[in-house]
Amino acid sequence: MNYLDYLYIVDRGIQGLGFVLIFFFVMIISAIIVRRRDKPFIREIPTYSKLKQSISLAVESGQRLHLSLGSGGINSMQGGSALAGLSLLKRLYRMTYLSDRPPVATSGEGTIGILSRDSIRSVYEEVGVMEEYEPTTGQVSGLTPEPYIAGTLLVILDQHVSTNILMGNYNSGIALLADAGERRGCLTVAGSDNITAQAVGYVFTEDLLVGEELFASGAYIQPSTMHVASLHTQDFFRWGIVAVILVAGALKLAGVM
Amino acid sequence: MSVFDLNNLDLLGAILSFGLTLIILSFIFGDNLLFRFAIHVFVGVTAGYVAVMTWYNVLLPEIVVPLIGGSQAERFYSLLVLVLSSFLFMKAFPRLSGWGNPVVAYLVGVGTATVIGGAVLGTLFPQVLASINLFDIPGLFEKSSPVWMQISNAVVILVGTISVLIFFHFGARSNHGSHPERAAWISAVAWMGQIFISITFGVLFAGVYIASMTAFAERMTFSANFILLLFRP
Amino acid sequence: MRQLKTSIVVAIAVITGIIVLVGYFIELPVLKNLRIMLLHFAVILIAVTLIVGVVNLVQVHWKKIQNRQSGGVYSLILLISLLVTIIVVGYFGPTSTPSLWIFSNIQIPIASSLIAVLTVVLIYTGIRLLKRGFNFFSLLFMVTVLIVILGTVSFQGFRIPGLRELSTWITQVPAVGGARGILLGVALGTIATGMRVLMGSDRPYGR
Amino acid sequence: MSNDIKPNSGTSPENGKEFEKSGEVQKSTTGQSFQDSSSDNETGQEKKTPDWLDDAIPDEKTSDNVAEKSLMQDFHEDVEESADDPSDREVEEKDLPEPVKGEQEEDTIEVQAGPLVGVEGVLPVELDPFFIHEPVRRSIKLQVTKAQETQALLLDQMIKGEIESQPEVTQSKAVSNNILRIGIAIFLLVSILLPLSTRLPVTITPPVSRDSVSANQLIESISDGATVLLTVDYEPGLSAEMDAALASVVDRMMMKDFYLVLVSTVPTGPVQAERLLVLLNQRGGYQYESSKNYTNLGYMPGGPIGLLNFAEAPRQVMPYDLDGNAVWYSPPLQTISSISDFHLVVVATENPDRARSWVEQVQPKLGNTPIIMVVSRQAEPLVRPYYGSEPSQIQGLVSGFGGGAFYLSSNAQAGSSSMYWSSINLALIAGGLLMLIGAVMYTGKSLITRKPE
Repeated sequence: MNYLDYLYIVDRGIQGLGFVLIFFFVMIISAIIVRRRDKPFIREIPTYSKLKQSISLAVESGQRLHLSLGSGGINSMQGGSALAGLSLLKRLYRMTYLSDRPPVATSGEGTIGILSRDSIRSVYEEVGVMEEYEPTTGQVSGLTPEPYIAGTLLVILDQHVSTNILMGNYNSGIALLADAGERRGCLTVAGSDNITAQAVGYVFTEDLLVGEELFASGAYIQPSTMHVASLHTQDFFRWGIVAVILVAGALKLAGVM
Repeated sequence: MSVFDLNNLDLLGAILSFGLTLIILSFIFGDNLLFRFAIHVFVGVTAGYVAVMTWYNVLLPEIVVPLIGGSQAERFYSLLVLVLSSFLFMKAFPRLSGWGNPVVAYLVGVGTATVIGGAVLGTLFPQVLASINLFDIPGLFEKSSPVWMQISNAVVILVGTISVLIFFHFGARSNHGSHPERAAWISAVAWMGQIFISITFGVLFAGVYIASMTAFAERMTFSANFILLLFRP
Repeated sequence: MRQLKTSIVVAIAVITGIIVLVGYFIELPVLKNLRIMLLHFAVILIAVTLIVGVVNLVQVHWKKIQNRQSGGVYSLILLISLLVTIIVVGYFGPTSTPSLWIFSNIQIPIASSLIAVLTVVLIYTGIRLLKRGFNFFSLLFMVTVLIVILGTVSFQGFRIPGLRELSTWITQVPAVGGARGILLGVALGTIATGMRVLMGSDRPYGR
Repeated sequence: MSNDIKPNSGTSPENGKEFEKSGEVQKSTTGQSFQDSSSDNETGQEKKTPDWLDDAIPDEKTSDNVAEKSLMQDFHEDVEESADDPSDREVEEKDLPEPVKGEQEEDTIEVQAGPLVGVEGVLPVELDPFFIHEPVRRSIKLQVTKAQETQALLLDQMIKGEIESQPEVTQSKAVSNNILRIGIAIFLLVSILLPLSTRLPVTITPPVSRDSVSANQLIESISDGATVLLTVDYEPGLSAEMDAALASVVDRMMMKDFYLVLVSTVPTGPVQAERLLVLLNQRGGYQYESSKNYTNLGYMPGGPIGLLNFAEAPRQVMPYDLDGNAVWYSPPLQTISSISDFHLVVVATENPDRARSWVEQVQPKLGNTPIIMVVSRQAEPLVRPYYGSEPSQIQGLVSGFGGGAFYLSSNAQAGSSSMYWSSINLALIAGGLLMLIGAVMYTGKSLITRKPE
């Protein structure tokens, strides 16, 4: 058993806690730095630009948007992708609450479903047009991934959707949603934390969020110091990991460790 | 075996199963009423299952049973859970929705901590170690395949891991108000990362294709056998 | 007042999160028991969210029926099948013969047939992938797909030498490298997202 | 009107000024724009730095540093639930430079009167009072911001939408696409039914994979009658593939008379597991009975939380089986107090996320207990990095239908894995062929039509 394994087994907990604490402090330092800067220095992700573009187009032409929040639960990071979708939902409604065809949001999990309804309702409250509020615009369309895909399929086919925004946790069934969108001739923008779904989405749309990109949604959809700071923190540890792998790997190859 | 050898329930099941298969497959030809019917049944039945499983596995043993026949402490705990659950239920009703937030916050807090811990100890540390140990020379000699091949494979895996990691790099610089862009050399490594991502996605897509083809073949052979069964004396 | 409410809700998320996280790494008996209790409560409450989901589903479809919206009939069908399932599975038990019958003859056929439809959809889009956007990466993607598929099948008299080995190599070497990179990236993203919640920056739990 | 529309154009970082203005002007308008960064409590993703951190960070607001304000705004807005609270609006307005206030009134009037009430972020025009204050860098080539590009494209698409006769085009397209789908389905159907009807043995037994052999050896190395945790974590959709793969493994375990403890994190998992055992009893002639040879603990909610909880305290988390019996006090399970007391853990799933949850939450608590993953082909590439690595997080990997078939051939058991082998192979090759044709066709086409740079 080599030194690294020894470390790995004996002090794993302490190492983990140390890592989390360092992550925390790096995040705060990044936040301070980001706040001093005049704008966020982050690369452009075309999918997010395309997303904004398609939303603007749909809003302008008065067509209906469908926002699918996936079947991830609020209690896991699978919900993280749904939360990215939720943050989008309220903005969509602020833009379209007076439209004849307000966006429709579907989710595959109880809490996310309720949060989506909360969000929609709050917009109507904000602008005092509660009579326009349709509770069915935020709906749970299935309670496990497969029925969710099936139920959402019908929403896409029924609601004369012009743009499909798939932002949540899916399985390979995401292909059926994208296909239903194509049958109805609508644009699909996809982002999922499930990597299989990403691979399937790859053949359907170029407007796809890959791997880690979905977790960056906060910084792109609604730029804020902490969101941008967390991206810089990820970068910091990304390079840390690369350095550790290269140096330790070289030492191993040289037989030092 | 002929259709007459089946008991009524099995026969009904086979007919139902065959019918539903055809109805769903009819979606290939296009959307239709029967397809919608089947999908709604599917969603309803699964929701029913979810409700019953939750009752049998959680609500009954964790809340109902302790409340009825549990010790003082057990009763207290299940009562506490019951109260928290009722707050959660309020989320379903817009007027009372706010009462559910503390419970949702609790779930989010616990869930977040769990996945952070898992990501650190379950993926980050072991996978970084795995990447380092690719070059464990003594280990390489223990394996059957030639060492040079193992080392070259290790290099490919390492290059893949690192280039894909760098592909996701978010930081960028913008010169004089132009679009923020990554340094040229990072973009070059990212390009290589994209090659590995395309390959990984390709393998994943092929996997999805093979898996779904298994389902297709199973449904087709089932239908064929059922039809043969009908015409068998 | 509202600010106070918000602060309390945030505090709940942050404190429970920190207790569970610290307990994850450090094996203090007191902390461990407290953490197990917190986790256990959470599990029960998550089960309750499933029921809330069912309630939500029923609400949506009940409204459709009430408002005589298009597709109201289907909503009725959904509610009936839900009710029947609850009665049958609830009465006889989840793993009883009637429950197995429903599962084997309704759920499995529909779910697998949907996957069967997916197969056709995958081939359909696979055919048109390079039509949609031809570039080096999509070509590489398609070549990989074909190699893996052809490397999987085994026919009498049909054997392209080295194809299976190539397919296995792609699956076990470059794909592993790529997947590991993605997994590490996703782990970083997960930790960052989680830290924002534990810092009270992201608040995915209502007002 | 142009200005209430404006915020949407501030989506790209280089538009520092628009970006900044977006935050400011929205406060005074009825609706919100896409880029709006106002409070968003219900939707969760609130752009708030924690209050304590906000205090800790030195405030460096400078009136001329425009885009900086935009980011800082996120801080301040979040501290006060700005958009919802009128008093906060006043505070915001006080901070605003004169020109913006002027703009705001205009905005408000425009918005309330204009036809696009509440509809924001469309067709912005670069009219920003902040441009007056700062010199604009000029270059020889035309400077077009991302926002302008976006909006130009938007306008272009809208005009196209007007002049083109879309419906006919899309309809004929849809028909031809449908025909293609149907063609594919028929082609697959024929290739699947061909070997079944002709009964020709078109396929050969696939070679044994090293993974399956090691999984097999692992099971062999465990003494008969061992207690095994078997997780059936797949949904009905892929049960054809997963049943085949798992049946071959469970079949082997039943031969060795293992006591199976069934659990699942999928609501339909317990039924799936029961169904599989019934199938194997019929096919393999076993007499596996509930509580005598196996116990079904049922469904475990909570995803990763549930798994972690179960890994740490299985007895407390799942005290009863599905029939309501307190199983942990019965002989086979008396000795199991923690998850590491099981002799083997077998996880069957089609979902890479679930597989990852098991590896992340449960595997670290397993100690020396080995874990075998039976996964669908669609999850294999994402599970493989955990397998065969050093330290190895998974000790056995049986992957999909093929894996099942390999597994069977490696332990000479005839099972459902080899049932549809011929049909599937032919269908796979048929589908692959179609994709190949498409690839070649469109590659050639694009190479021909591509203009030399």
